[in-house]
Amino acid sequence: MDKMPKWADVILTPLISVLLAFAISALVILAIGENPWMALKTMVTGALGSSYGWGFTLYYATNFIFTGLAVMVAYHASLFNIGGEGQAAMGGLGVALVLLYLPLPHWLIALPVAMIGAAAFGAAWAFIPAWLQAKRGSHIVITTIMFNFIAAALLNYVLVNLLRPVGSMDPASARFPDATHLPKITDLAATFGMTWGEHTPVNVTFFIAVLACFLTWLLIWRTRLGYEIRVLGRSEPGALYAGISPVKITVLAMLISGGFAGLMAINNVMGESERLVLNAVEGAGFIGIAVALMGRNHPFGVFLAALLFGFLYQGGGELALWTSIPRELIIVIQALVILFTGALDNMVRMPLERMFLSMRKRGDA
Amino acid sequence: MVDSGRAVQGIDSALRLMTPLLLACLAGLYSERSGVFDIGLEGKMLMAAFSAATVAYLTGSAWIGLLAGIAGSMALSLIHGLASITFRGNQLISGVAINFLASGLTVLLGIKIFQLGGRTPSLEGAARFQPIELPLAETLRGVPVIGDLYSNLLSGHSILVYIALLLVPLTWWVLNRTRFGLRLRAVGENPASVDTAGVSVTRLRHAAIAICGVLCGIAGAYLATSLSAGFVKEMTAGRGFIALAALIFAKWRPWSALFATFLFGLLEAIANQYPNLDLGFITIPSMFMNALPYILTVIILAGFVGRAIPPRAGGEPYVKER
Amino acid sequence: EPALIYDLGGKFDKSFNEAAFGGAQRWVEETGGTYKELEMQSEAQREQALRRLAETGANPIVMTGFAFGDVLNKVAPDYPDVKFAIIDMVVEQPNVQSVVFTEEEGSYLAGIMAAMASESGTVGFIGGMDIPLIHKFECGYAQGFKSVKPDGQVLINYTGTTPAAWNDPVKGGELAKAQISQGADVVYAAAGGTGIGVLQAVADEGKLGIGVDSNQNHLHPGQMLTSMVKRVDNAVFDAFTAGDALEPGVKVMDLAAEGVGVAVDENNQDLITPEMQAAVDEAKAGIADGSIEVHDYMADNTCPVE
Amino acid sequence: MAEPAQHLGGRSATAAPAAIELTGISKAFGPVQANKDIDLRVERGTIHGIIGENGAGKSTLMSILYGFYKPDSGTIEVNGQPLSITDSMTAIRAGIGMVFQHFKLVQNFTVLENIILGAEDGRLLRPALAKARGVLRRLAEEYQLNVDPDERIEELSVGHQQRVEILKALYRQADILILDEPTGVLTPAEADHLFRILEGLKAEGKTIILITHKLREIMEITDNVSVMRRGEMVASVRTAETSPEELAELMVGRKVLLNVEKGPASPGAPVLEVRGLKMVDDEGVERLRGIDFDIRAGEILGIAGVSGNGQTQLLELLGGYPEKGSTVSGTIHMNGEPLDVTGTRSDARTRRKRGIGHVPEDRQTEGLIMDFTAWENIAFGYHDKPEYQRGWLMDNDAIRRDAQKYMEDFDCRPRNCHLAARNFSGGNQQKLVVAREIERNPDLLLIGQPTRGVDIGAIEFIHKRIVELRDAGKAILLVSVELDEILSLSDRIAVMFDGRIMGERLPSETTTGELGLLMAGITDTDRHDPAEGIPPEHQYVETTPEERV
Ligand SMILES: Nc1ncnc2c1ncn2[C@@H]1O[C@H](COP(=O)(O)OP(=O)(O)OP(=O)(O)O)[C@@H](O)[C@H]1O
Ligand SMILES: Nc1ncnc2c1ncn2[C@@H]1O[C@H](COP(=O)(O)OP(=O)(O)OP(=O)(O)O)[C@@H](O)[C@H]1O
Ligand SMILES: [Mg+2]
Ligand SMILES: [Mg+2]
Repeated sequence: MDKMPKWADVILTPLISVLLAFAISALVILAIGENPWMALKTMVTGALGSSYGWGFTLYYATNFIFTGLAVMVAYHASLFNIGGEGQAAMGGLGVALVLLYLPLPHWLIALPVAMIGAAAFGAAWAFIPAWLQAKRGSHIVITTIMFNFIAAALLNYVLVNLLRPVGSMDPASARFPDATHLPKITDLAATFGMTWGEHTPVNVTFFIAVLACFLTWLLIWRTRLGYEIRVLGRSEPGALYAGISPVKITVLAMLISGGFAGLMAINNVMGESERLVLNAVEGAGFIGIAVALMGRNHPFGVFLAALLFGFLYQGGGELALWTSIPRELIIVIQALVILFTGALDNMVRMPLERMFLSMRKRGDA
Repeated sequence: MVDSGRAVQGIDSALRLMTPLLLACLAGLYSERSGVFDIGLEGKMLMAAFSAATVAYLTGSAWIGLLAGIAGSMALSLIHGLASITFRGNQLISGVAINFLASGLTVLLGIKIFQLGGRTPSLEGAARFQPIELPLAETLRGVPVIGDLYSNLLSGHSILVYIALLLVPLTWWVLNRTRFGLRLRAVGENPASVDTAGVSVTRLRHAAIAICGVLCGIAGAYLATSLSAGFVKEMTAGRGFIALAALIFAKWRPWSALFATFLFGLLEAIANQYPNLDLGFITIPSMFMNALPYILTVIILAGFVGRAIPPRAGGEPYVKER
Repeated sequence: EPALIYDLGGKFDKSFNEAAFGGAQRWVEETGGTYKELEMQSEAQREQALRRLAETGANPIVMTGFAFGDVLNKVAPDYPDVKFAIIDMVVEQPNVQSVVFTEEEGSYLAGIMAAMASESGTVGFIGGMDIPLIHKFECGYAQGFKSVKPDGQVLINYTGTTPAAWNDPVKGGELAKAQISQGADVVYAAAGGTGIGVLQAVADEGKLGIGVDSNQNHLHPGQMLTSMVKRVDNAVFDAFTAGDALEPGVKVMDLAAEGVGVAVDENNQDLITPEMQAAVDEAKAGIADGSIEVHDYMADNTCPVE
Repeated sequence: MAEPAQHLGGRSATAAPAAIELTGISKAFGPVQANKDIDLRVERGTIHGIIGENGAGKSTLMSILYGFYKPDSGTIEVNGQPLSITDSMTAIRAGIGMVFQHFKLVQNFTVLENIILGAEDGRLLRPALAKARGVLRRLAEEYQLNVDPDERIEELSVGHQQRVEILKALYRQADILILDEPTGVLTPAEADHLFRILEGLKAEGKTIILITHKLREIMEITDNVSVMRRGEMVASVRTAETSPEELAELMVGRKVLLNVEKGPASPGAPVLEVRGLKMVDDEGVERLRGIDFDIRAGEILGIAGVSGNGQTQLLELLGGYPEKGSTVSGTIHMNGEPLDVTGTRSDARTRRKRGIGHVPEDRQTEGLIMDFTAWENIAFGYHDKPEYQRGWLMDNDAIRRDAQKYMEDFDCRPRNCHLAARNFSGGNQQKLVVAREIERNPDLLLIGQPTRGVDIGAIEFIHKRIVELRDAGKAILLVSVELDEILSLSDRIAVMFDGRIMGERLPSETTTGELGLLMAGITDTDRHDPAEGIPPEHQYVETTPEERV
């Protein structure tokens, strides 16, 4: 019954869209007087051309997977969680408190405990907007935006006044104990005698992120809770008819969402900086929105979109570091990719559909 | 503790701070009442701020700058319209993309033009909108109360502030008293009703989005050529999102938008005046005073504002044939 | 070939990154040499940037900002042959020069000038984010002010709690206006791009502003009392000039070393009365001989005059 | 309207030009061919019926005529003149008005605003509003089309909303009026009223095209009738020269039983006992004012009533989801055990566990999740059943197996459980819901408007299954605005008016006239009389509304 084969919709459309985005980006690069081919080469080799580049690409992707999943889960319940930024920041606080104040002898023990801390703090930060939405009808978009600002203020206060070691200029917590440092993938590779991605921040959290994608898929499409979340997202009267409590599901969905956003802290706070710094989230919460929407609210899509953004982030970083192209170019490229694959996708899809339809007609005839 | 002079100054400051919010909020109102969600207000304002400042600097005229600001914002509106109306794409994604685009392009172009790291040089004289004195402001200044209110508070703002304030009744009138307004509201509630009445849904929505572009353009120009004297990267600093919050807060109505944005402006002005609120037993640190407007917004929202029901067709592209 | 790494604020932050850039440019002009420069994009890149520069043979590598401290501690030992210089932070490694500025001293002088220029007895201070470094400025300023006008008042505001706090001239302007409405007639801005808005508003209102980091007196001639210059440019210039002979250890850029100071030029000399100049000179001498002790906020996270 | 030109091309010189002449209209939605090479001729001044199964393409054809969809091919002539209708404005200018199956009204606009939308003539609203008010008054007198011009649409009953749609068309001086399933949402009285209006319009020389699933209406009012099947026009005949049976066969392609075959009931023990049930909604309006009734095993209790008299609230309350913010009191017993009427254990999930199945009145927003696949919808409301769980996960295979089986049993077409619910026709959507609830074998089935908008083939089927369920000894509460349906399915009939049960009748001993009076709130003085005819086992304590207050 479909207008075109599924593979075309899933692969061809986004592919052409990305190509279009890059074509326009090339024009922008030309316009600012730089060489697009050289820029592309720098980006690709910088992000994907070596295990070193991959190490960074995957590190960023890990962040985006978590925030993307966060947005995605809420979106299935028809809740637009713009608060990933604040929730991830609070997740970082959770990680820092756990690692600084609990005696955790080994990373294998520290990891699950820190994960609980991260998820709990992220979820707690999502809880109030969720509860207000469910009980009082306060629009979750506003409250989550507000909670981003409030989280920033809280973190600013805690880091400057409570967690900062005396005499340190840096508004950051002390370093976490050595025992709690997560193994980098470099270290794992080394145990197998391989050299892979020396000095890159990607760490075991990446595997947790991949696992999270799979678990989220199970959650949304294979569990009762996921079913109920999706029902509520499609129709509130339907949920009531089926005996699903909108309050309960709204709160649960946001707790899971906030938990995922919080879990990002495992990667950037515990895995990379190994201490809590101000603005550790660096906008990953907002990129999560783009990742989830572009990933069509499917964990596999989120994974791919996160990789794409990881690539853009690292490739763009390389571009900014080693060429005279300003780092803002990469934001423009990101914007174009989001625009073409996410919002202008019909521009590509419609002619494709027509093409496949006429091909089928000819086949029938 | 709160003397009247300080109160006047607070409200005066609130007026200035609310103006970009109000303009952006009304911009969003037109767009969203027509059924097109717009989280790209921030980006459009930023783009407008940049183009207004750039052109004002190059021409030395704030008015030409304003036009350029409107043009810059309109260009992004056009993209939003193309994506979410013509090609029926996802309006939220398009908005996110526009925010990114503006954030990157402004700095990129700024560097290309001025080599100042994305800043524009400072604007002076006619390149900025200067405060204007309302008639009789000087004469009335001595008169108690009225003088305070009229001469100190109402008078002495840039022309754009008055434009923004006048846009509130104008918007109300357009929405409720004109053919365009009727159709605009209808297309946001049930586009099929407009379509079957023989009116083009697409054209109406494009028109609404264009108005949104104009208003965001004024908002951005106000930021860069009136409130401050030039463009600094990311200078909108989240005001587009606050305007969005105000829009929801105002339940998509113009007079309530005035109230909501004034409230936000006032809260910020108060936080500015009392950076460290000393309650006697405890001093609230600056971080929390800075976050006060946001905290109070949540409290007000939870306590006094009921469910906000968006325009029914909002966020959904109008598709006749699936 | 030396290298310079800017912190996240970027090269043109109207603050110390820009000052660092200025120093490097001066070095280029004077020596005709070339240098590498990098702008950070994310926290995770700090280590990447340091290592890549070190591996490509850059020497010395200068970085601006305390945020590099942690990473440098980790990276420096891996490249014993490379010299590093870090600004605003002490990193104790054999191949690292730590350049610290006594911002409190420079700000102290600015405070004296503000107090003497102020007719109302109330002056203002506007910082970007509420972080320790900015408190150093604030505290020195307040001490200088109180040393002249013990009963006067210093109004203090911080712009915000997100990185936007450094790039919000609109808010800066409003804060300045709020302080002015409370009587402030001299306002000191230590807030990066936000400061531009502060100084603009102060000039618009016909009051006096004090710039920071680089000499900002030219922004509003006649309306800028002075600028508290922090000679990051000198630090960078010196480091570049020293090349791989860069001396490790802590380098204190204080008043005596002309690391900090108040700028007087043709844009503001009309505002500087002889008494003011005398008071500043006296304070300078006092600080130099230890008879005046300017408290460093960082020593105990408190400020004696607040 | 310009007078049509009289040149008639090749047509017989005696015939006046047709109001509408469609030739070779085709329309495809992607791969779906909704209209295939359709010809249709509608004579001026007649009422022309169009019938066909769900999804036959009726609405599509009319939407093309109205300029809502663009045809892929074919030509349109209006009053003998070829016309290229590219948008609705062209159609309106040509004198065509259309009342859509799903109304195209702006819910939070007033009647007046809806009327003038698109016909404001002028940039400002004030003159248009004043003019419309006048025209409305005149139309109201002329056709008894009374509606309060300042009422908001969302406050109006569907019947009144439809009047607004008709007024919209008349306000635009429509000469040719298309009505797509207008009676689907009307009570018999309202439908009669509508037909009187249509007769009046016809008498004035206007042309009317009427789409309906009800053959009775076709026979009653139309002059000609066209039958569509699977996108094609299969027949066009004079109504006087055909019969319902013939039409039904043309439509479905097989013989259809137009009346329910049902043996006598053999009621058992009471399954549901409702006493003093009251409900006040969040605006303080009393929706149920003390309802008492019983339903026994093996009987169908039909509730008749004009919609908006509390039937919806009753069903939703029994189903476990009274309106948000409402307060409920009274008692309900299910198989002798009390059911919570408030609190967390009064929800729909608990009700289902207690053996209550529910086919809601509104299948599209409550009964189905339109974006879900058919198999996901088969588990809807039953997704927490143990047999659908496998450890922590749901056993989707088990659900799909059930779905496949139910769809076989209920002859849902297409027989593809992976298709989204929205891709099924209305009739088949309804079959999905009914299948899901009936196959669960509930002790009590609540069923609201089971056949609204469903074609006669599907109606026959659904009715048969309801009767089968009764014969299996289950209790059924049937709510419908279709008196025919109530009369032919129920074993007992209760009539609701204004939140009360006005009285009870046996179908064999009452008439539509009598029920109609009760539905209008007019009680007979001797209200206990009919009960004498009820066999003793059917009798229950009946109280008057006054006693219950
Ligand atoms: N907007 C649309 N987009 C895609 N397909 C559609 C659309 N509308 C109708 N269809 C398809 O066209 C076919 C004809 O639909 P149509 O609405 O004309 O049927 P109908 O005869 O009016 O049915 P009903 O009796 O249920 O009202 C349907 O089978 C459906 O699949
Ligand atoms: N937008 C659409 N996309 C796909 N199919 C559609 C669409 N709109 C309608 N249809 C299909 O067209 C047919 C008729 O649709 P229509 O809107 O007339 O509803 P219906 O079947 O009459 O239901 P109801 O009786 O509840 O109104 C159905 O098969 C329906 O599924
Ligand atoms: Mg139809
Ligand atoms: Mg139908």
